[in-house]
Amino acid sequence: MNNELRELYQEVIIDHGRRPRNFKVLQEYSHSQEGYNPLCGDRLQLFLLIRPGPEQVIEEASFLGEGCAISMASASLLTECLKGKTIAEAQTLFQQFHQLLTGDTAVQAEPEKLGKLQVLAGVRAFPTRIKCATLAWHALLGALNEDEDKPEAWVTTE
Amino acid sequence: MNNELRELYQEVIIDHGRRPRNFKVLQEYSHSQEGYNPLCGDRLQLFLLIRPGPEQVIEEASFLGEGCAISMASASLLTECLKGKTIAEAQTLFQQFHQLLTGDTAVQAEPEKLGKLQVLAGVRAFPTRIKCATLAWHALLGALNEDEDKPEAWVTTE
Amino acid sequence: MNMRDRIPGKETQGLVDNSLTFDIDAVRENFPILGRRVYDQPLVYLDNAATSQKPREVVDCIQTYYLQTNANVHRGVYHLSEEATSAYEASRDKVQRFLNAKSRKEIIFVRGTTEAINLVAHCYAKPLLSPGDEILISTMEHHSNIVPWQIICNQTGATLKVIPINDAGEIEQDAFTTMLNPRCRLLAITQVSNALGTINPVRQMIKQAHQQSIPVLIDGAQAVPHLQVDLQALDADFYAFSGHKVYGPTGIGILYGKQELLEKMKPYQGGGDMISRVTFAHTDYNELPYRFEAGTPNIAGSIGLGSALDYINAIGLDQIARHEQALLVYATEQLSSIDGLRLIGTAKHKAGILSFVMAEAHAHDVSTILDQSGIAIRAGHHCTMPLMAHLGIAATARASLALYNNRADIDALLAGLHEVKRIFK
Amino acid sequence: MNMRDRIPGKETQGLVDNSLTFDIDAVRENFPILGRRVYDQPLVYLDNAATSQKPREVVDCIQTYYLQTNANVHRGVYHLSEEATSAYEASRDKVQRFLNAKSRKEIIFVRGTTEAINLVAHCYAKPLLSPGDEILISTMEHHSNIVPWQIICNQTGATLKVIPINDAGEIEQDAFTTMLNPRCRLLAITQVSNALGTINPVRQMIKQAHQQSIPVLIDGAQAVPHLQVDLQALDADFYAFSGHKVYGPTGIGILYGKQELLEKMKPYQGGGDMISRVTFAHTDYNELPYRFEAGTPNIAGSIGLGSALDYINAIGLDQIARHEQALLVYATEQLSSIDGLRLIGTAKHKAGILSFVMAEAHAHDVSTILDQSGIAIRAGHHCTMPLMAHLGIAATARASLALYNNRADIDALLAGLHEVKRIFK
Ligand SMILES: Cc1ncc(COP(=O)(O)O)c(C=O)c1O
Ligand SMILES: Cc1ncc(COP(=O)(O)O)c(C=O)c1O
Repeated sequence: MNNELRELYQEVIIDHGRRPRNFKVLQEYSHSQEGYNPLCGDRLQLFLLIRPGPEQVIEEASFLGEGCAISMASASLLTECLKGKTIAEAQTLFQQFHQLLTGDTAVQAEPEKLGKLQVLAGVRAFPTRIKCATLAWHALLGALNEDEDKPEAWVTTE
Repeated sequence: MNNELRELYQEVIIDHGRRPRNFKVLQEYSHSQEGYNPLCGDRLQLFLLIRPGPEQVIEEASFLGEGCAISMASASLLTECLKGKTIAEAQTLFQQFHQLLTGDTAVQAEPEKLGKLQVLAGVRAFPTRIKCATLAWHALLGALNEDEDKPEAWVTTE
Repeated sequence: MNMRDRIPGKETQGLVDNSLTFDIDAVRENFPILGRRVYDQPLVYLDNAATSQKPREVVDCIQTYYLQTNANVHRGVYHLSEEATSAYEASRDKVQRFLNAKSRKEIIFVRGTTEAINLVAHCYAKPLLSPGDEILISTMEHHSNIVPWQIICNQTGATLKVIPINDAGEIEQDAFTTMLNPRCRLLAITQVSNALGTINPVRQMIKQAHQQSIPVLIDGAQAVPHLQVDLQALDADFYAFSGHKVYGPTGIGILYGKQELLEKMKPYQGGGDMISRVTFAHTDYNELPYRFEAGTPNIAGSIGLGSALDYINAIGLDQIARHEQALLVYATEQLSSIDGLRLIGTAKHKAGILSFVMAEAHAHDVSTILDQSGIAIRAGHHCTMPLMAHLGIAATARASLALYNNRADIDALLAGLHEVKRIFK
Repeated sequence: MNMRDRIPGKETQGLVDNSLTFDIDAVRENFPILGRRVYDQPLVYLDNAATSQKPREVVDCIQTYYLQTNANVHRGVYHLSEEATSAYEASRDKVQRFLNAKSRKEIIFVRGTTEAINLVAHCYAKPLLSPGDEILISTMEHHSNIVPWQIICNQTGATLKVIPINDAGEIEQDAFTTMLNPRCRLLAITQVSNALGTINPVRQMIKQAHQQSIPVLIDGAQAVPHLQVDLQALDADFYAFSGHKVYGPTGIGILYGKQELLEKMKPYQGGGDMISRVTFAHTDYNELPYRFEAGTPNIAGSIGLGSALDYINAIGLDQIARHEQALLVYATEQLSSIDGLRLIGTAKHKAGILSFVMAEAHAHDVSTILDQSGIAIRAGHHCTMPLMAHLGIAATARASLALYNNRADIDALLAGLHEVKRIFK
C-alpha cells in the first residue's frame, strides 16, 4: 500500500464507511435533501432538525444512503460535526472542508475548525474522489437553501 | 501542357464544347430527359424523336444545357451519333462508351463501333471527369427507360 | 502499410500463453500505450468495454492521412481530394465486407453507436409511432439504447416495453416471446451486454421478431470487437457500433440499415453532401448512403476505422475470440477464488467482461486502490442504471478484456484485489 | 509541446514576402503536406475554404493522445481516464478563451458546423415555430445554413425568408432592416461567405435583430480561421464552426450557445453522458454542456482542435489576417490582369477567397488543368446552389487562402490560368 492510499483509507474512514454514525431517518426533521452522484451512483438523503428562531441551530443531523467508503464516511463525520452548529457555522464548515480537499486559495485555511474532518485530507491526492467526499456536503447546502430559491429534487456533485 | 491534358482537350472536344451541335429543342420529340450532375452543377436536357413501330429508330436527337467542355462536347457528339440508330444500337453504344472511359472488363471493347466518339478516350485518365463525359449518356438511358418504370424527374451521374 | 509483416497472422502457431494461437507478446508490441507506466507501475488496461487501445498501425494511418493526403471529400476535382475520397470510400467498403452487408449503400458513417441509434429513433421509428404502439428493449440495455426510445415514446405516446432477464443476466426468452405482438414497432437489443458480458441469442430473436414483421435494431457496440458478425446471416434491420471500441479512432461509428428501410427514411441532418439539389423553395436529397451524411464527415476517423478493421482481419476475429474466451475462463476462476467477491453476470454465453461486487469494499474504492497499482478498471453503473436498479446494486467493478490482455494482467488484478481486502480487512 | 519554440511568434519581425510580419517559410515548414508533389509538381494548396491543412503540432498531439493517454472520458476513476478527461475539458477551455465566451458551459463539442446548425434548428428553433413565423437567412448561405431551416419550416409551417444581396455580393442592409419583424424567430447568417469571401457586418446586424428581440445564429465556419471572434462583444446567441477549417482535425466542431438559451433547450441525442439519472420510466438530463454531448465524444478530435487553437494563438490571428489580406490584394490584382476572367464577389470587406469564372473555360475544366500543375482549387457550386442560381452561373472556380499560402502560390495559379487560356484559345 503506497502512502497516498494509506492517507486516504485511514482507520477512521474505513470505520465510518463501514459503520456510519447517525445512519437513520430523524424522527422529527425540518430539512431534508437527496444527494446523488451520477458518475458512480452514490446516493444519500440528509436530514436536519433546525429549530426556528434568530439563532438557527442544527439540533440533529442524520443520513441514509449507499456508496463508497469515502462518501459514507464523509457523510457520517459531517452529521457528527453538525450538531449544535449554527447555519452560519455550517456554511463556514463547508468552505473549510472544500478548501481542505481542493486547496482553493480563495478561502483561507483554518484547519482547526474542521476537527476530526481533517482525516479526509487524503482525498486531495485523488481528484476523481473529491465528488464522493463532498456529496453529503452538497446535500447540506441544498438543504439549507431549501427555503430560499426553487428547491431542486436532488443535488449532484457532477 | 502534359500528354494527359493534350489527350483530354483535343481540338474536336474544344470545338464541340464551344459550339455544340444539335443545341436546340426539337420541334417535335417523343422522349426527353433532364440530366444533372450535382457535384459540379452541369445540367442538360436531351430530346429524342423516336418513331413508334417494330424497329424503333431514333430519327432526331438534340440537347440544351450548360456545363464544362467535356460534358457539352460529349452531349454534342452523342446527338450526332444517335441519328438513325435503333434503340438496341443506342444501348450498345452506351456500353461501348462506358467501356472506353472506365475500362470495364465485363464488356468487350469494340472501339470501331464508337467512331468519332473515340476522341473522348482521354477522359479515362481523369477519373473525376468521367461523370461529366457520361452525363448526356445517363440522360439517354433515362429517356429510353421513360416508358417503362417510374420516370425520374431527372437523372444524375452521382 | 502492410500489416501482415508486422502482426503475427494466423500462420503463427506459437502457443504462447497456453491455449493461444497468436503471439500475444508480439501483439502487445503493436500497442505502444501498453508500455506506459502509471504511478511507476506498468499499465494494466482492463477497461476495454469503455474504449479500446489503438495499434500503432491505426495511429500511423491517421497521421499519414493528415500529413500526406488531407483534403475534403466528394467535391474536389483535384488529386488530393480524389485520394482522400478514395480512401474514405474504401473504408466504407472495408466495413461492408467486415460485417458482410449486402451493399455499401447500407453503411453510414456516424459519430458512434449513440448517434446511430438516435438516427434510427428519429428517422425510422418516430414517424411510425402512434399512441399504443410499442418499442421493445431489454433490461440490460445501455443508456444509448434506452434514452432515444424514451424520447420518441414521450413525443408520440408510444410505450417502452422492457424484456426481463434472469438471475444469470440472460434475457427471459419465454417472456420475450409473449411480448412480441402486433403493436410492437421495433425490437432494439444489445448483442453483448457491456455490464454483464451476456451474449444474447440475437439471431434467434431476430427470426422470432421477423415472424411477426417486427424490425430489429442490434446494438453491436460490445459485439463487433469480439464476435464475427455476419449481417446477412443475422438479418438485422439496423446494426450499430463504435470505432473507438474496435481499436479504431474516437468520433467515428457505423450505422448499418437495410437498403429498403433506409430508402424510405427522411434525412437526419441537413447540409452539404446530403443533398443533390437545393433551391430556397425545395431540396432534393442525395442517394444512399450520402443522404445521411450531412456536412464534412470525420474523414480521418473513417480511414482510421478501416485501418483498425484491417488490423483485426490480419489477426482474425476467430483467433481473438478464442484468446479472449480462454482468458475469460482463467479470470473467472481466479476472481471466484476471492472470498466475498460476487460476479454479476454469469450467462452461459459470455464475452470477456467481468463485473463484480465485493463484500468489503465499494466498486469505487476498489477502482481507486487498483489504479494505484496501474490497473485500469471501471467502477459504476456502466451507463446501465435501470439494470443496476433491477440488480439492486448501485455500482459494480468491471474488468473487460481485449485481444492484447494476458494472464499477467489477470494476475495483477488478483493481486490488486487482495490489496483491497487488506485495506478493508 | 511548446510551440513558441518552433513557430515564429509575434516577436519575429523579419519582413519576408513583403508586408508580412511572420516568417512564412518557417510557417510552411510546420505543414509537411506542403512538401508533397502532385504529378511531379510541388503541391499548391488553394482549397482552404473546403478544409485547411494541419500543422505537425496538431498531428503529433493526436498521435500522442492515442499512444499515451487514450481512455474514455468522464466516467473512469483511474489515471488514464483522468488524464484524458482533463485534456478533453482543457480543450473546451481553450475554445472558450479563443472565442471569448462567457462560460465553458456554453461550448458544446459537435461534429462540425453542419451538426451545430442542425442542433439549433432541432432543439431551439423547431419547438418555437408556428405557421406564419419566419426564419431569416441570406442569399449567400451554405447549404448547411439553408437545409436545416427548410426542414423545420416544412415541419412547422414556418416560412424561410431570404435577405437579398447586391452585385458585389454584399447583404442589402436596407432590405435586411425591413425584413426584421415580430414574426421573425431567428436570424441565421454566415459571418464570411465561403463562395464570395464577403465579410458580413454581423455585429451591427445582431444589434439590429436584438432590438426586435430576434436571436441570431452566426455560421462562423469561414470566419474563425481568419478573423478574431469575440463572442461577448458580438453578442451572438449561437455560433458555429468546424475544426477541420481552422487547422484542426476532421469530425470535430463547436456550437456556442448563450447559457440561458441552452438551459431551456431539450437535448439533441439521447445516450451516455448526457443524462444524470435514467429509469425505464424517466430520465433526468445532465447539466451543460454535457446535456448536448451524448455518447463517447470525438476525444482525440477535441484535443486536436485545442492544439490547433494553440497553434493559431502562437502566431496570432491579427498577424494571420494581415498576411492573408496582403495576399488577397496581390491575388486580386493578378487575377484581374487576366483577360476574360471575372471575379465573383467583390465586397468591400472580404476574406481571402477568390471566386471567378473565365470566358473561355468552365470552372471544372479550369480545375482539371490546374491540377495537372499541382494546383488544388475548387470548382463548382461550393454548396451554395441558391447563390449560384441568383448569380445566374452554375459554377465558379475558387482559390481560397490560408496562413501558409504565399506569393509563389498565386504566381503558380496565374501561370496555370494562362495555360487554361492556351488550351482553350
Ligand atoms: C460557410 C460555411 N458554412 C458551413 C459549412 C459546413 O461545414 P462542415 O462541412 O464542416 O459541417 C461550410 C464548409 O463547407 C461553410 O463554408
Ligand atoms: C452496449 C453499448 N451500447 C452503446 C454504447 C455507446 O457507444 P458510444 O459511446 O461509442 O456511442 C456502449 C459504449 O459505451 C455500449 O457498451
